[in-house]
Amino acid sequence: MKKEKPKLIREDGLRHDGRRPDELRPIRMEVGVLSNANGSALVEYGKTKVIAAVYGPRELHPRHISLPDRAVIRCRYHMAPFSTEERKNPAPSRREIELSKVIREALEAAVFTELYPRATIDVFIEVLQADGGTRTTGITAAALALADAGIPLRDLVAGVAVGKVDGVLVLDIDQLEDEYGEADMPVAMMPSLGKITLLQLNGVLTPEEFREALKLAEKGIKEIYRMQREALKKKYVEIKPEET
Amino acid sequence: MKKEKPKLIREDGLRHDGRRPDELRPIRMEVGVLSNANGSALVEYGKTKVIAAVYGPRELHPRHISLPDRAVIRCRYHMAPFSTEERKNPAPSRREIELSKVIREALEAAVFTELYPRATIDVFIEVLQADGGTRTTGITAAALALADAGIPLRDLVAGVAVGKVDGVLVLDIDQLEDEYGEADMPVAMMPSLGKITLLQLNGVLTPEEFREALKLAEKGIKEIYRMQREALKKKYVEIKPEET
Amino acid sequence: MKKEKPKLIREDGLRHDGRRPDELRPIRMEVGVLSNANGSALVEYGKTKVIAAVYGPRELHPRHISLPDRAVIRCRYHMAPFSTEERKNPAPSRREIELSKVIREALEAAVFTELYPRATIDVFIEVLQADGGTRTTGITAAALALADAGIPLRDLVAGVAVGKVDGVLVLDIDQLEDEYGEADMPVAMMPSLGKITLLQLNGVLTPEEFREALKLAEKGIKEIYRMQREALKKKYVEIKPEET
Amino acid sequence: MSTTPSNIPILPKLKKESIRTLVAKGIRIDGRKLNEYRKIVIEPNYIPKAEGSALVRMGDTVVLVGVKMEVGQPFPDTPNEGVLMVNAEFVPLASPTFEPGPPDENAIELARVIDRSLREIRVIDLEKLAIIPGEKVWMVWVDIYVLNHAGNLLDASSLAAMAALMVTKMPKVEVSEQGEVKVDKSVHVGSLPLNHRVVTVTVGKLDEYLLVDPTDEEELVLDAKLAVSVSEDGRIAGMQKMGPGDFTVDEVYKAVNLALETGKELHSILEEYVAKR
Amino acid sequence: MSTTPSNIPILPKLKKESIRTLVAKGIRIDGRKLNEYRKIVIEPNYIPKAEGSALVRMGDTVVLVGVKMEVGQPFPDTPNEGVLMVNAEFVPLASPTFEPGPPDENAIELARVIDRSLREIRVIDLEKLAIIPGEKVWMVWVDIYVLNHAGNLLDASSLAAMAALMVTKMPKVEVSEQGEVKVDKSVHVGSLPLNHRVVTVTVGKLDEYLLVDPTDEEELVLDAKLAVSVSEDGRIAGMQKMGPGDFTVDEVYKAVNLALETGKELHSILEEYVAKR
Amino acid sequence: MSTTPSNIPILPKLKKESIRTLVAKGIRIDGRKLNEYRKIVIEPNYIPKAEGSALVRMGDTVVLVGVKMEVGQPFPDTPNEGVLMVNAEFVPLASPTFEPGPPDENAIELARVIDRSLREIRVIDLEKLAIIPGEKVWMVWVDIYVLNHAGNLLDASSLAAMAALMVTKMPKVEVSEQGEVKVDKSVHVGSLPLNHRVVTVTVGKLDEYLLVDPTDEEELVLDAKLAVSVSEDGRIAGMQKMGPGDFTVDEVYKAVNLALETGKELHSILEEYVAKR
Repeated sequence: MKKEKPKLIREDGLRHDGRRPDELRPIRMEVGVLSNANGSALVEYGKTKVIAAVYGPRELHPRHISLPDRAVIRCRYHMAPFSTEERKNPAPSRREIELSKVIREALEAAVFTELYPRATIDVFIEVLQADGGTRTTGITAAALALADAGIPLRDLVAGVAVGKVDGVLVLDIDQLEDEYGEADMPVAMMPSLGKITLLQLNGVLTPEEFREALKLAEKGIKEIYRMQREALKKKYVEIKPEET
Repeated sequence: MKKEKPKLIREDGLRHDGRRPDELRPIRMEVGVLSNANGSALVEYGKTKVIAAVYGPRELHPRHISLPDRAVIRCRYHMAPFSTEERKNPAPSRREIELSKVIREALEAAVFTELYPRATIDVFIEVLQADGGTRTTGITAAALALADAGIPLRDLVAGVAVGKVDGVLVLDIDQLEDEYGEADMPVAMMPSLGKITLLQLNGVLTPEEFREALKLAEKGIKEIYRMQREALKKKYVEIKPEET
Repeated sequence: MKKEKPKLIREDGLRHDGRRPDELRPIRMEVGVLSNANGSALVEYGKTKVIAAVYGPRELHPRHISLPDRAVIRCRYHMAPFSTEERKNPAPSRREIELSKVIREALEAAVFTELYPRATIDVFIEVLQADGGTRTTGITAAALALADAGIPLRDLVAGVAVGKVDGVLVLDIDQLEDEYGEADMPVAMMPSLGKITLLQLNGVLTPEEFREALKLAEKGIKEIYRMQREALKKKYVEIKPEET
Repeated sequence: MSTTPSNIPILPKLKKESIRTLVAKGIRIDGRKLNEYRKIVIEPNYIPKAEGSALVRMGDTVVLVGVKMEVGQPFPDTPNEGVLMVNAEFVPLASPTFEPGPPDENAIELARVIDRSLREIRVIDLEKLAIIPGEKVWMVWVDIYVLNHAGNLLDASSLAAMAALMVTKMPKVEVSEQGEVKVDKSVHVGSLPLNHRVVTVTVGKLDEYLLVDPTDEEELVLDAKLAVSVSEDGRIAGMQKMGPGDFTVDEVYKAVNLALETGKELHSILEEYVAKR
Repeated sequence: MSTTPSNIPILPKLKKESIRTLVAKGIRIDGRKLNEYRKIVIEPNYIPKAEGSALVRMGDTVVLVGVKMEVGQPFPDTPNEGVLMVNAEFVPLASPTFEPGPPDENAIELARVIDRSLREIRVIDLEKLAIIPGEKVWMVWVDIYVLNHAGNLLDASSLAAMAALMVTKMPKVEVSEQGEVKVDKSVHVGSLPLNHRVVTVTVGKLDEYLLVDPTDEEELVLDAKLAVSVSEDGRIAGMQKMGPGDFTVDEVYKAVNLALETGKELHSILEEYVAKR
Repeated sequence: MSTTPSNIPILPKLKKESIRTLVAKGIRIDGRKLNEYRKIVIEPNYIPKAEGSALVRMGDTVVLVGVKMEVGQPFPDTPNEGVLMVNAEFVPLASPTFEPGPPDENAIELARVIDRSLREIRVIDLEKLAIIPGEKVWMVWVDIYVLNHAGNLLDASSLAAMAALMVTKMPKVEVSEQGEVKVDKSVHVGSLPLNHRVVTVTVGKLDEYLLVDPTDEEELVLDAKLAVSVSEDGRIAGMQKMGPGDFTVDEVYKAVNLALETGKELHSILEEYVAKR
């Protein structure tokens, strides 16, 4: 049965969990969490918890799917069966197949793939606990894992979802806001280059609202980017984006 | 629930749609309807509407399934999900797998495969609307597509189904006659060579009925063959069968 | 509905089918029963009926799964759809996948795989009628098929399941004893070498019971081994184990 | 997608030629006449735990068929009839050319040809297999299991299926007042009701010659095959042309006559089989 | 697992350069302007046996959409609403790069983007599609069938889906006193109830230029694409960035404006299409 | 079909030899004794949204287990009991040797060995998990997720499964008068009822030596392994011989004794773990 829609914006203008509309959830990042992968990171946006690992550059079999002038990126976004309210069948859903594609494309823009012809760089994203924004949390984690693997990047990639709930544009929506809101717009950028590598809109916005939402996303992404750099600094020296 | 069996042969000896027992449905053919395929054709037998495309001869991967002395034919008979009364799951059914095989064998006899060692000739048949006789309509369309692709043929292949309904042998049965009739016998031939390349019987016939049914099929196939040649002439010069 | 548990050990100490606790079912073996396979055998333990065939050593495709220094063993344990009480879906179940693995490992210890680098030895086990002990019957049959194929073995492999029913340890349990018993312990050995190549326990035993159960299994395996050698002698000369 | 087979074994050219030369003289490499089957042996009830079963040996070809009776739901358009399901497995044990995995196009074609030959003439009296009309009926699972492929799988499978159905017993079934169906497979209440018997005769064409019951080696040389299902009363209960070659109209007539004639012999074998039991 | 495509056709370097050079001058290799669609033809009711259908030709791209109405169960969280299902098949007949098999990531993405653009703005009035609330509702199956892939599949598919829905008829349905649902597809009782119309405009980025309706050749040169779904009242009903490249924020604004502008033209075409019928 | 693995990493011969030489002296390349586990850390409730969960680190091996409680139907032969389902995913993130796709034979074997060790001794009191007897029961989904494979996955997974079950909470459930079941996962009504605790100790054999808790490198050198599940009261709750080698009867006895002995230590760790909470 459809549960009744909860109030998403309170009388005082704050959100159901007490955040301001333009406020991120508490974010936690940790780089280099797995010993087997060449690079890895664990990222949490509130209760959303995602781990990413990168293997490669490594040889690709069968060879005929390799590229003569650059590496291919292989990317899998996958949800653990216990990550969702109801147990998720571990076989890849249509949603996971689509998200694996858009995440791959969001990361591909940042990787200097031409440095590794005929190789593959494999990005595995596992959603351990889902509470909204799993794809953007995954992109943020995957970018850290790529950097941790020592793969040269034009810039990091950071993502966040903006939503429209009870008519208000809000940053970094959680699952409740996604479920009962009017729009969900995940965005990923190479922040210091000012380039958008992922943009989806699930819902309806006026052109004006869209522009405002994109600005809100940019703001959130810049904050997340700062945290990414700190998380890497904790393990390494600071990453230097291509053109800043 | 089983619907009541309708009267298939009317008092006046004509069929439920007014045809004589030995009368084909209105048939429409168009060659070269798709720009990507090397050859293509759209064929309608009454409300049955089938499109066929041929790609090749082209290289075959993986190589170990190629043949050193001739081309392989790959053939797929497939029904669009909206082609049937109830939506059809687009995954290939056991019926479609069987029909792909018998259609491949029906066409293979006509193609000079020895001209293209190690290559593949791919035949794709899509049933867009099904109203009985889809496999024979598909063969007729596929033969046109092969000719349109410029692949040398011993002869065209044309097909039609003969049925037994209310005890009467009838030509080119439609879905209603198939569903409520006593027998369905699809036949395909290389008409000017007088050779049968597909023959199936789904139902029960006495030996005498069988002989009569085969004659009826031959008659229908010759008419369809004439239309095939006209359809090709419309686009090209007339096709010249090997031994006529 | 769960049927009521039948009495498995009668007042007189015998089992539901009249056997003593340490008594095997009637066992029948026949070697060389199929003309296509390089080796084959049919083995029955009571109503359990299993046929095994060996193909190879033969070439392995694709090559990249072959091994440079020895043969790979490929093994499939499979149940016929009519072998079980309720019809079994012929697609491999998780149980069949696990059993294929443990049976492969049970046989692999006995084969001189280093004699056939880059080759494969394929073992196919089909359960035709299942009444308990199918995996061990299958191993006994597969070992005969390997010998029949002329593949050098360190020793034959023979298997049997020991169970605990109504608190009593019993040899060669059948399906009823498996279903209602407290433990099922399949064991396979290279009997003259005294080596265990398969050991599973499904159920609960005290350490003492376990030791007793293993002794019972050894006893049964030796009897079965004797029958294996007779069955082979019937077709060939006696097999000579490596170190006896 | 159906693809011209490329994994078929290569028969030495010399052997091909000798098959061809002999056939032109009316004989076969194994000494048989063109219209002669290999030795046929039928073992009934090979799988006692199944409701019905039969093992057929046709020369070196071995096919086992098991019949399982299960309670299930009727098809919506035949609410008062039982359901027939025919499935064939070409397990890799039976031939070096068979691969593990779901049935391929050859196994599917074989199962569907047999299914149609049983279904269309109503070999099984499905109307007697309703338990609770519209809700619960008997499902008759006919599982064809090829154990050794030495040619002519279709005829051997068809014969094994018919032989298995002829010895199939009906399990006891009770319907409680609440409409619960309880099956007791250890008790039998008569035989599966049959209306007809059908056998399949596959006629091979080699050059201008026709022959029956080809071995696996002969099958590699044949131009095409025509399978004809023949009922005990001499009607044609199904047909299927197989293989990439062709038949003239006249050849088809001859092939059908040969099948009708030879079908009588297979029916005699079934008659003996049932009489012996 | 999503993998960088490696089977994409290779466009000669010279052709790539000429596409690029021309675009910098504001024109295309086929003579179109950057903001110009190829010729669009919509054939309604191409599949009369379906409840709705339309064939769209956009240049050489051909997409057929069929709509089937079936009775099914509602989703648990919307017990009183019909169900919309969107599926796309990229059948191998349509392009040498399409393989037989279940929908790949491109077909799934296309179907899901169209699904969301129809679902979120509630193009179909699903609340009117309950038959027995909580138990039986209409399922609207939108099946997208690509027949020839010459670029811009998403816009052509989206247009064909919308055009098919606009001519979809409701089959007659009766509920008996026992609650049995009986459908008669030969009788229609009005049209599928629609709230909105949505079209999708995909804007391609090549260097610093933006263009609409790319051909398949142009798609091989584009850096990235942004698909924008536009409702008849000028709102954005969905977006999807596609391809491995990127957009600056400013480029995104421009692309959205271009899409909103061009979307009006597509809505006019739909208006004409519906007026003609 | 099970195939001798061919994608296993190649360990340098020298390293193999040094593992072997050291073991003969009673020590390991990482300095441990033969009967010594690596450092074990258990983090309870790692996934707060699951009903139960635990992350186990055993050296560099990391396994996460989540337990989900869902309402489902009982098995027909145990109408009054809950249902236990154990599944293992070896996701490619965890090891360069893991491939995406459905569980392979190793993941299936691991899940089934753990399933049996939990099921046979009745670790979970399934009889207390009926909601409406015969109709609705609790399904306990134990999902094993390997995050880093550095050897001895079975023992780490078994420990994580047990630890997750020990902290699993029962969601609130209400049955309405019409028999509708309503679950509220935000409210907990006590813990999952457990009868026993089970741990698994895998003993590796290398030449004539036995050792516990092998690393991934050691696993490449072992002849065979014997996994023994040990209950808190010292009984054997399941066994599985793994790997292509063999054991003498005497070696099996020794291995079982080693497992029973070492199992006590793992039980102590579980005891500490539960006491700390």
